[in-house]
Amino acid sequence: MSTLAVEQLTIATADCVIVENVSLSVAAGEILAVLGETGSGKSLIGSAIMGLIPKGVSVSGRIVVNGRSYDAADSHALRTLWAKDLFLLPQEPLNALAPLLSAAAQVAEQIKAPFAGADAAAALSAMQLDRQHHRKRPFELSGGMAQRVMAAIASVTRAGIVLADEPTKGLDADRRDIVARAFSTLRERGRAILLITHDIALVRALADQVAFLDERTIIERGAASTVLSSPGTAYARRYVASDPSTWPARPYERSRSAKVIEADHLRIGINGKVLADDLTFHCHAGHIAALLGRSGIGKTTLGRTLLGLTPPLSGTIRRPHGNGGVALQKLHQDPTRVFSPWQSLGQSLEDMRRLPGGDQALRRVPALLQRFGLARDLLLRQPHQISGGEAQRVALARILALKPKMLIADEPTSRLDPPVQEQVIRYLRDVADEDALAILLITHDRALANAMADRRMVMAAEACAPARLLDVTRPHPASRSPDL
Amino acid sequence: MTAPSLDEGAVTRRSRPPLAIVLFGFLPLAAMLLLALLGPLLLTVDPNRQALSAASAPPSAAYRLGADNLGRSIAARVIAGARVSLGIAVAGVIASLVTGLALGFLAAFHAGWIRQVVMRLSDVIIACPGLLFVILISGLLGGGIGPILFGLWMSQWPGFARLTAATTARELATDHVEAARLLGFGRGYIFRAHVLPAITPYLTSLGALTVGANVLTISSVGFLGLGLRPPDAEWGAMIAGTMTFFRTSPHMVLAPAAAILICTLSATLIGEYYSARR
Amino acid sequence: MPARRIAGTVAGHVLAAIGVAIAVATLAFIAVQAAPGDVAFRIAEARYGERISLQTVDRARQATGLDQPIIVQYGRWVGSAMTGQLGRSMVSGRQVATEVWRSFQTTLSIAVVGVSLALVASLAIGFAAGMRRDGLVDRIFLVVSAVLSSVPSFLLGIILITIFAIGLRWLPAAGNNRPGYFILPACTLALALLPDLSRVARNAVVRTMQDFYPTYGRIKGQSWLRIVFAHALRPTLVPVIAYFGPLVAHTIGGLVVIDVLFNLDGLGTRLIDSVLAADIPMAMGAGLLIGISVVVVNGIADIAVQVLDPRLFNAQPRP
Amino acid sequence: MITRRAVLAASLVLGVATAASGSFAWAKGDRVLEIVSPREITSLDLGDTSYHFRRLRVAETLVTIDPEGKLAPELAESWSVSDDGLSWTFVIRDGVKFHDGSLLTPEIVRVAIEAMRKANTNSELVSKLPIADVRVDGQAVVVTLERPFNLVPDFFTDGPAVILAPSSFAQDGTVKQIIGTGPYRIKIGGKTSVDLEAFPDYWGEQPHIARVHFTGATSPDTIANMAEAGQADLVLGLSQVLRDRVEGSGRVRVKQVQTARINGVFVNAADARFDDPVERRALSLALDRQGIAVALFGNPKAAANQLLSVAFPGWHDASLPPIRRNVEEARRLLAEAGWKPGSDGILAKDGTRFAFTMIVGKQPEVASLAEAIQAQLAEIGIEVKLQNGNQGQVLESVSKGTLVLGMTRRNYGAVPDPVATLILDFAEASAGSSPWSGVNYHNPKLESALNAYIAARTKEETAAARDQILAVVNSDLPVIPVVWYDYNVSISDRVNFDSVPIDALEVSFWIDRVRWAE
Repeated sequence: MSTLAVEQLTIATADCVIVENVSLSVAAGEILAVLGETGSGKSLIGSAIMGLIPKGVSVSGRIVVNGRSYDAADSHALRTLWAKDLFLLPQEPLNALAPLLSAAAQVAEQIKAPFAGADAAAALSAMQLDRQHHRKRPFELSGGMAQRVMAAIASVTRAGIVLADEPTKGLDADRRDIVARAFSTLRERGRAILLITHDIALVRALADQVAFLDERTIIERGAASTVLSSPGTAYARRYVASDPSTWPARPYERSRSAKVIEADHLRIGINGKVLADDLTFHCHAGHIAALLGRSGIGKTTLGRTLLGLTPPLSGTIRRPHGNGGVALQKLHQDPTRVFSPWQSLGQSLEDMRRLPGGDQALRRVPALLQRFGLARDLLLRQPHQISGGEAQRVALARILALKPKMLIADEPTSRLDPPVQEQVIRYLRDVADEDALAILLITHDRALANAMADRRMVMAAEACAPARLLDVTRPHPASRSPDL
Repeated sequence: MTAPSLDEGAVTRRSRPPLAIVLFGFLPLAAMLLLALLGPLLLTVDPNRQALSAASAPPSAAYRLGADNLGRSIAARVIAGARVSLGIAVAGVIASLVTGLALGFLAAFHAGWIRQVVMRLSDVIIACPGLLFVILISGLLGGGIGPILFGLWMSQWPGFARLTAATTARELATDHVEAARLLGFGRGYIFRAHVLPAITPYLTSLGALTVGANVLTISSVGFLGLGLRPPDAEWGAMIAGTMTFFRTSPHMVLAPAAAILICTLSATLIGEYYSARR
Repeated sequence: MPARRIAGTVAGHVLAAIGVAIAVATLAFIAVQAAPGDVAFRIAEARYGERISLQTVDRARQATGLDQPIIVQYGRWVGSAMTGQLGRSMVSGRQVATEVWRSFQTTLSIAVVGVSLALVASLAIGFAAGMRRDGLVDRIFLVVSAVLSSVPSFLLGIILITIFAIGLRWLPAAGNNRPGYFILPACTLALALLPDLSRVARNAVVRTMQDFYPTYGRIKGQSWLRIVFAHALRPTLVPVIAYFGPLVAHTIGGLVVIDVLFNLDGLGTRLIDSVLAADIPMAMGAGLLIGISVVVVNGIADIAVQVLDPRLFNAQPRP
Repeated sequence: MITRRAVLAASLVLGVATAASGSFAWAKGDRVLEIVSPREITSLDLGDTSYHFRRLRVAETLVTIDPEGKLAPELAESWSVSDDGLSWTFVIRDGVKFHDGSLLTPEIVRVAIEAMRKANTNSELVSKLPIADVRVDGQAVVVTLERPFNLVPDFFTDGPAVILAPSSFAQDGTVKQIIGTGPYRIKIGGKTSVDLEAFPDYWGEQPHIARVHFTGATSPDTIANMAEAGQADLVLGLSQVLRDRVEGSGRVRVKQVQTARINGVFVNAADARFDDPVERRALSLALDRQGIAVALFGNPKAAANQLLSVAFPGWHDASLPPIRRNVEEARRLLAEAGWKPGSDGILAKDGTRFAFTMIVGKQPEVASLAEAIQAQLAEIGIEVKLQNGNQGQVLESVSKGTLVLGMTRRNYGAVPDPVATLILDFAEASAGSSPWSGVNYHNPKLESALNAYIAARTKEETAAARDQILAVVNSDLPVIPVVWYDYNVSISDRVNFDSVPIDALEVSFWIDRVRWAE
């Protein structure tokens, strides 16, 4: 029987201890989920087990694989277990697959037996990957398909222990379910799975055992059913509560405030390709409108069209005026990239002086920083030296200092850990309520939209036709929820 | 599970150049440039003064690096040559850089026929062998500084224009430029605070590599006998003029060859350093 | 689908080849005309050398139709080039097509051997140095390549000649009448191309190794050899092949020097000599062939890159 | 991929294999005489490159010059002149076959001479003969002149006077291939190289070496490399600057002879700077001939003190003292002629600066010589700017009248008698427009002396005319001699050193006389 145990694992750099005295164990046919925020060192635990610790990082403790005990510092010995006992399912599988080999070939090369092709096809089909995709190469696969190919590769290796590191990073909610099914299949085949993630929904769907990692060490562990329903520690409670699907849905309320933006029969697209057509909607001051839809359908393009960054193919947009051209602003998905990487954050804010009305805006900044709980010494740092949550709040502060009328937030929290996501999204709600700001929240997370938005719209398309916009604020019994 | 995100983004973006680059890259080139600038002050001997009786003299107290086949001091000519060789090489790069920068920005900011014209013209010129270009122009116009400079400029500005256009276009598509635009910043500011710092290492790298390549090109043209007009001391022409004595009096060739090697090597190291850093 | 794409690419490159070839030939014509001085004197100098006189200049002027308007001369050339006639040299009186073709063969044999040598060596060096970035091999390579790229190619050639032709007497020092004549020129060319090409290869390998999939291949239990040859070689070759455009320009430029050093009658030398000698049909013929060669190599490289890495086909703008 | 790699591997293997077989064949000695010359065969036109094919012993003339510089019969068995000096009879050798198997007949010779008459250029001497009529008389060809002309046989030794088979010519009269009568025939011809093989039906003695390969190489370094690598058995016309280097390689010996060629400068006698012979003498005195001869040409005896070298025994005056550099005297002469130093140190007279541009070829010894002249003239206040160029550009500036001073490498021995060349340069209607001699220089004394020489009927008349010519040329200095040109032949150890004739007049390579070393 395959088992993996980690005993008193400590990982440290010269300056600080990252993980201290962590012990874990997972048995065959079982999934252990390790939950923790970015920077909590959870990925390093996986690295230590695989013997992939980078230079300058020291490890101590023991790794027990199928009853044999290894020194965690002996990466050479651990590497001999690759593909025989240990297998890794990495984050972003598209980067891990050989770029120019077909899915079937990548599975087949793991099988050292005659008729590997047939076995490979069987393994891929077992992971619910249709035959038509078997010949495709990684760049032709979606993220969810790639993760299933990886699972198929894991299923054909002899390795009984599978480490999965953030397998759903960058995936939509619906694709997350497909990946979850692939992991269930692996579990049914008797693999012991160590799932390292911050995705609370995935853990809810899959895990048998859960361990919360916070500040170097595991603070709570136990059976998933008990820990997730009644967490014992404040951290775990906060973590579990940050899952938007547990939040109450926002009640529908008819909007009475002014229309800030109006789009009329808008047709959008890029490079002559029509992505969506006949889009008619408007946003109100103080309201959050959520724009849902699967990735690639044209949500971001719609946002850019509204902002005036991409010309519409036809139709009209009436944009808010006042405050010069800055009445309409955008909150980006990757907040660390919205500041010039060659300046400190303070310098970037300071440069607002050059804008018309910039002096006034600059005077509002300290109060805004305080409102969002940001320390002033943060401004001395470069954009890449602060966390995503901090960066998103600084970006929000910079935008609000200019007193815009409307904010288009394009997946503003999808790269953030759940607790941070909750914090940022609640600030957004506050801003909408208190500053009467209209917000168009572009997201693929239906639960988030349900909990936060006053209005919900879905972009959906049939076959190859351009996408249309549907209002799903009040689900009508007659109209079925469109396919996401 | 690549490199763990311990110091993600802590790229060596602002690190100081390592000692090796300073020692073998910046210092020798700076010394050569200084030599070129101060050349006339350092010279105690006229680099064109001949003493036929001392022709081909090996290094001695009177002739530190020996004398060439016309009895001229090689040391003096190497120093005088720094002004000519490096001068042309650097002037060629500056002219190409200025032209390339201007046209590159134009192409990046105005996606339209201007961009098409600049890019297609660059494509054609880049596909042309630059050395052939310089050789032809020098040959047709009877050599001299002007034709060589013109040839270098003609064949090199497209490289700078393409690099500028490509990197600028890439920077203009970034989130931080988009954010700055939405906040209402003007083109000048975006250019200065967002684009210029991004493309500087690329241009520095290309510029340094091109200085090195130019020194070689000038020497190749000199080798073909189409270079500068005699008696101007230019390293390539010095080699070309004394190549024949390479095996009998190697000192005549080695001194200018070493000067070329030092300049090109240090320029290459600087260029490589910046290109690895970006 | 890729087949149709490639057919389209080929058609585009053929059109480009015709355009560029005519453009280069026209440029050669303009270069001849734009130079200061009387064209007839330059032709006579090339024909008669030290026996030049005013009478021979006049003879050259009449014999070559230089007394006619420039536009007529150009028009006549374009007309005959359309039917495959490149005319006769104004200097030697021989068929331009034959002469240019012979030069082209010389250039091609040296270029093919030289570039192949450089390519094989570059890939070997590139993998040796790039697999362990900043390792000992890599550092040695960077220094050696920087030094090599700082030596003028004619000096490299002279060093090779001194060792292998004069010292050891293994290979001919010049000319193309002896077997193996192309080895030293090709080696000189290879050495001249090596620094840049191997740096491209090394950087491509470094890039590939920065990707996660080679490491992941090991985690999947694959051997290094399989990872290098089955997984990583094709993506690594792409930047190397994509470098062929500048490479062919470097090659032609480098071959001019090499031709002179080894007394070979190559295409680049042919172009320069004929432009300087105002041998208009020859200059235009040589320009035509150089233009076609450049575009053909670029086209082959373009198609090879797309075949090697179909990802570049499907590069679609992100929504 | 596999095909790609296979092709690559195959080409490498092929390359190595041919290299290996090549060096093997080379070591065995395929016994091809490899000869190299710094001059390329640029075209087939007789006016252009016929001298190449004569030197290669492919084509022959009626009269030739033996290695000692004397006239010798070739396709003409003998020749005679009538007493009035107007009628020259050349008896054509019987049984001479062209390389295509056809027979040489007097009629072919007559047609060839008629064609030569029409050429009318300075580089085709026969056209300068005052020929009235050419006719066949049995096995002889008779050339009738309008006036007496002593140098008819000499003029028929000229390169373009080779007799080719009728099949050599295209319909429009241009040469399409070289079919001569010489001991060698062309196997394969190209721009830079020609393969020759012995012609079995040659009328004279069969050559000792059956196969010859000729390479023309303009780069002196390349030539030296080939000689040092043992790749060139004979380098005919090895550049002066390369002599020491090639000989230093140890496996090559060099034969040297002083030729009839002069390295010097010529001036535009109509230009204000050089219209006075005093100015030309001053320039002559400013030049350090001994220094140049030693430093640049490695031969102190090359310093020229007169126009004609020892290659012309009857014309060279061995008693003349060397011209020593005398800067003071040069300055004094120029001051006498009215030239005063300006504020920048450059001489000036009536607003004319003593400054001009000189066009320089790219041969290393010419470039160095130009730089030496430039530096030496600078010391007497003359500014010379150098510009890379060629003789065509010199001629162009001559025709435009802008030339002030040019460099010359005039060969006075194109035919054995130097007067032939002197007439072209100084007495013909077209004189004074050559890129090699005095421009706008006219001296009635010289012209009458030259005409007297060619019409002279007695030895005394000839001697008197000769002395007059020498006196004017060496004092008037239309061409200022600097160094005599040495003709060097490098001979590899594969070749019998003594069997190689050396030809001061550069008429022929005499390769049919060369033997392998034992």
